[in-house]
Amino acid sequence: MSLLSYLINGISLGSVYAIIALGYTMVYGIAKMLNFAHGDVIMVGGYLIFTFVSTLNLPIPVGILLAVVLCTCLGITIEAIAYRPLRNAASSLAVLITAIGVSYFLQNVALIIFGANTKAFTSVVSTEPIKLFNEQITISGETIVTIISCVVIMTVLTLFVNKTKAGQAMLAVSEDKGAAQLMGINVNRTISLTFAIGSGLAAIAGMLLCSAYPSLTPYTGSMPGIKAFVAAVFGGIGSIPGALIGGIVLGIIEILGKAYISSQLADAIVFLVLILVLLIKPTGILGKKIQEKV
Amino acid sequence: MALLDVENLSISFGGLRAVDSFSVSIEKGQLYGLIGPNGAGKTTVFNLLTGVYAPDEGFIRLNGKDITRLKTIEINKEGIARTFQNIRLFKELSVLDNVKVGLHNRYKYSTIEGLLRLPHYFSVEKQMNERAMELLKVFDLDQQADYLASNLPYGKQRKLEIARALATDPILLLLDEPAAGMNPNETKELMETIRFVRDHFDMTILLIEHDMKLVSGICEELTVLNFGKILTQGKTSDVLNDPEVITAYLGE
Amino acid sequence: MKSLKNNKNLYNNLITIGIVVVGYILVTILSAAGVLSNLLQGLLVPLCAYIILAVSLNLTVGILGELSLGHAGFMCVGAFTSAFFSKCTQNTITFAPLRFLIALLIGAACAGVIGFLIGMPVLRLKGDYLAIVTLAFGEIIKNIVNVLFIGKDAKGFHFSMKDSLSLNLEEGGDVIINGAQGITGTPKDSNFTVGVILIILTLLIVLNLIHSRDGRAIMSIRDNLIAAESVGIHITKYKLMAFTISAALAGTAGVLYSHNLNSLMATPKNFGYNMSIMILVFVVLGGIGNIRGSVIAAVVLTLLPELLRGLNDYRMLIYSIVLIVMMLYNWAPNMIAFRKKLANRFSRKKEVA
Amino acid sequence: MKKKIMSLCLVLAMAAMTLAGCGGSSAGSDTFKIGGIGPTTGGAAVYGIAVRNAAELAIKEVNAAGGINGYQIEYKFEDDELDNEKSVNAYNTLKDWGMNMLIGSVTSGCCTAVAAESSNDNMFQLTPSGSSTDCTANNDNVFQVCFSDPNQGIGAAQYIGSNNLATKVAIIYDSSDVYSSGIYEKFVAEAANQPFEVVSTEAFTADSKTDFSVQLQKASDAGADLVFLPIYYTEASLILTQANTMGYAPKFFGCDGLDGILGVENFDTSLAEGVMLLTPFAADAEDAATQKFVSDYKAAYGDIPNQFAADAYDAIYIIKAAAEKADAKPSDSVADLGTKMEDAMRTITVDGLTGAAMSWDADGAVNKAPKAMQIINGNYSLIQ
Repeated sequence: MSLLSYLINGISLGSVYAIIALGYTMVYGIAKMLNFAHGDVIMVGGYLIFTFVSTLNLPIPVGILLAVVLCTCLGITIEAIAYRPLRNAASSLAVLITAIGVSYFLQNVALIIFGANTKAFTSVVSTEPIKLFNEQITISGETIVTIISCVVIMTVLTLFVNKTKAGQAMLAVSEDKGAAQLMGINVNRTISLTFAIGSGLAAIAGMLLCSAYPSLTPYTGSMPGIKAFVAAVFGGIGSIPGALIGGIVLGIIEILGKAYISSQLADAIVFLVLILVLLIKPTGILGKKIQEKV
Repeated sequence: MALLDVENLSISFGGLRAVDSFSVSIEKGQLYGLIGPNGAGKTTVFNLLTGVYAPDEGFIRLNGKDITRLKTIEINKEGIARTFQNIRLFKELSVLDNVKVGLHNRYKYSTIEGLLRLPHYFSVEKQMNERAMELLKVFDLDQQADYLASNLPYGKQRKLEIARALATDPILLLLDEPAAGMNPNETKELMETIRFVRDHFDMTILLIEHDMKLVSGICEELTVLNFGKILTQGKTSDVLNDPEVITAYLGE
Repeated sequence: MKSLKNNKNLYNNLITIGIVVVGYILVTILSAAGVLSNLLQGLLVPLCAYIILAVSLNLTVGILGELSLGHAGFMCVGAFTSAFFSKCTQNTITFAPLRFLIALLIGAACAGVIGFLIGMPVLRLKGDYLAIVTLAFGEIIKNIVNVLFIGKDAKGFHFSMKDSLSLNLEEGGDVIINGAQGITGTPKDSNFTVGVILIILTLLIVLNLIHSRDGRAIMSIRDNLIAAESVGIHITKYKLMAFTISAALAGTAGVLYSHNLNSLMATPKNFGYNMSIMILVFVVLGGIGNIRGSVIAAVVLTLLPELLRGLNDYRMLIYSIVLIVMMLYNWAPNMIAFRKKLANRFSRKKEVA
Repeated sequence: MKKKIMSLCLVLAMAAMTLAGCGGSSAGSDTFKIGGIGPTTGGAAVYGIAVRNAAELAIKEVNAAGGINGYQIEYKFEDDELDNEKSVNAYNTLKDWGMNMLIGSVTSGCCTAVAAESSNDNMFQLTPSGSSTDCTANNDNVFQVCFSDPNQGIGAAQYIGSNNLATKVAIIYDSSDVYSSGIYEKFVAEAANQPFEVVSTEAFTADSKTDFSVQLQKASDAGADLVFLPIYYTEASLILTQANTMGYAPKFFGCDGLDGILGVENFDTSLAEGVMLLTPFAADAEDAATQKFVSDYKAAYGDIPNQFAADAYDAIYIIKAAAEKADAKPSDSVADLGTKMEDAMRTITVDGLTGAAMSWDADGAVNKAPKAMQIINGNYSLIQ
């Protein structure tokens, strides 16, 4: 019975990682950059919803909508100011470092505006928890909503990428920027759009993260951000279903590791499994194999 | 005994038989050409010969020694060096250093000697420099020894690749489209150089080329590949007049 | 022609080392004159450690061309093994320089060995995947150090991965590594002079390596792996060599760092991925593969947050903005073109004048 | 080349700026310069900011009332980002500023690192909240306002035992945190002498502190009727929320780190109902001094002060008492001032927000009575 409940806990933690990983993988897949600031956009999303819903008492859907819109704008702005000028830089590391700078920037802005005190996020989820086996096992409403959101977002993203013109443009850009440009695709606009979607997703992820784990500080996003990045790599970075699988698997490993091996070494266990997976399958669970043509 | 003896070499990629029963025999000192339309599997043959891919079937013998399925590095040590269709230079290294990397396994001193700059380091480095400059001179690159490889004009980059391959002291040199992207003058010059290399270094050369002027100008024998299979093999003049070859090249 | 090029290398290396030496002399004079602020005096040894870290990471990132996000892990190994040694032998080896020298060798060797062991399986991964695996290893090292308990009593050493109680120490026993509380009371054996000597040593090792047969092999792998293999370069061997040396040097920095701090703990801040990324920032800002740039960037970026202390709450905010601006200034293609244009106009004017 | 020269100039300019910092040390001999160190950015910022603000508040009061021995106090607080090395940097910066006495560092590890430096200078150092014994051990110049970790661990175990609060106890602690693991160890050691059994000990780390379901599940499976939480309130608030979700309702017992849990903005305080904590300070205490402090603090900084703030507030008044006893003057050299203050500290008795009749032993640890608080009706109330 406890194994089952650990598994359920693992899935609920994993679903939060998954929803963050979706944003990561989306941006990585198309813009080919590790957006270290993604976790912090999530934190901003959390604060925005907190402000709209808990402080300004706006209706929840309005608050979420506003947060998504603002995060989208934030994402586009960050991309235009900090990342775009470095797109053709001599090393792809340059933009990685700038992303780190943006991450520090967002954390410190939040620190100045909202202060360091923890804020308790009120869950925006009102779904009743499901109780199984004589109430021995509870699946919280947040978990249910997070998993459903994950699947919905994954499906919509996959459809969007495969079926719409803008999505096809994204795929083209992800394959070969230069060729896409020659085909008449506006690369800048496509990457902007990618960041817009990624950041909008971040707002939703922030909402779900903070609903499931309701403590909000300026550093809320950074550790889940890193974990989600790990999850994205785990699943095969760039692959949308991979992000979902990677997130869930990571959550389950973390919980089971804590439960059956050692709660002190939980992080080491997660990372060790990641390393093993990558050594066996160097591009993650669903990652495409890259073979350089000689 | 032939210098290079290849028998029934085959490899498939995902069901597609990229090279099918490829056999060839090249004598020492020969200038041998491998031609065929795009996608015929020529470069794949090179990759099989140099251990980039392991063949599904077949044998490769160099000087009578079985080198099938050896690793690239080992094959290079056995004496096969190559150039690449899409130039692969060490772009951030100087022209001289590109050749010195080629000399890596021929001139040695230990890491410690290098780190501590012991006398042996200086004497070996000096020998390496001299040898590298010698090679560069052959290709008329000695004046640009200090340039970054990526700053060389295209034609010279191709030459540098040959120089680097020669630096490994091979007995068989594989050239993958050495004249690609060159103008007629450069090509002519290149032909001279290839001949010179063969004579001066006592080299056996197998080359892939599309430029028929070059092929007919320097190759003594040819193999024509089409769809992974050998279409025909033999003396250059015979092969080039073979109607089948002409069809393969020009289409129906 | 030939000798000219060698001279140029030599000249360049001498400048890099010269900058360090001049810096050392300047600081020593100022310190003797008593005009050096306490802050700067306190910063000197950590600064040396960061310079070594930046230079050593540049060996992996710039020379080998592989992204590593776990460099702080190697520093952590060096710091803890050497501090452990020094704490244990504090009363047996009383001659501090000798103790430090042995600690240094132990720290560097342990970090090197760990680097080698990690490098063996992971160096065949590429790009971002390698980065994430090195990050993972760094975090594993930090996590393990945090639950490591080693004590010593009359019976010898005791070891536990749970807590200090499970060490079952006898009366009078001493907990040397106390989990998250780390090692307290490491003798302060490092100083600025030692730090500068280690910097110069690091520079010599890295620069000599670059301009040697092995260095060329390493750089050829960076520039074109397939071509390097085709001319007989043993890829794994040279990747491992660069990675191991880089790890050992990071271990050296760790030794320097730990022997300057009384209380050594493995926090996310000093040995987590944050630090690894910080070192990477030094390398990228200073120029990938540019050893001198690493030295300068390490100095600038270590001093910057300290100098911004006057800004109080806005300190880290300003720091992040400066970081972004510096990155754009140094790396954006448009910016570079603009600077070139400006420089051209400037120099032309000078010519006219 | 030009770029390199430019960056070189930049380095030199920066070095020069750092140098320039050292001018004013001898000038202000008519004021006491008190420095503070703690994390005001980064994950532990909440504690550093609380200390910074409360000490500032106390200093303003002291200055308004005529200062110490007739001398006004100047105050400067430096950020250490919760990093031992940065904490030492902060200490050196404050020395350049001309600091006479130090309040800090706020956290144990940083405090220990700084203490090693300050003991060389014999700088008087009073840490409001650095609770590890390493802070004070072998450092004559360092004193604590808060209880030391062993004190808290032992105290908590004894309190639970002597009041028969539970028979089966589970512990959830932060194995990557000095404070938490320090209390945990002493608690477990003392638990052997107490009439309860520790049935489950689970840890978490700084990198995995969002999900506590496993730790709670294990405590629940082991049948623990009390969960001991020697951790900070941010994580504790998550633990309480998650325990509630899974329908697990044991008693929760914590130490001073739990204080502040009711101050979490928007926190559903009903979740914390019945939580007990061993802390010397409660913002809701009825006494006039606490109420004045809380309302002043709130007016000035907008938050309800936590125990860190109270410790820091007390620290200033302790310094005042010791300095008056020692007849300290700003013109004393740092080392002389240190000696004077240290002697005085071992003789004085101070009443403060965090304890009545606080006195200090030879090691520098404080003697004061712990207070047990319970959260009842959304407020801290003193029990016993």
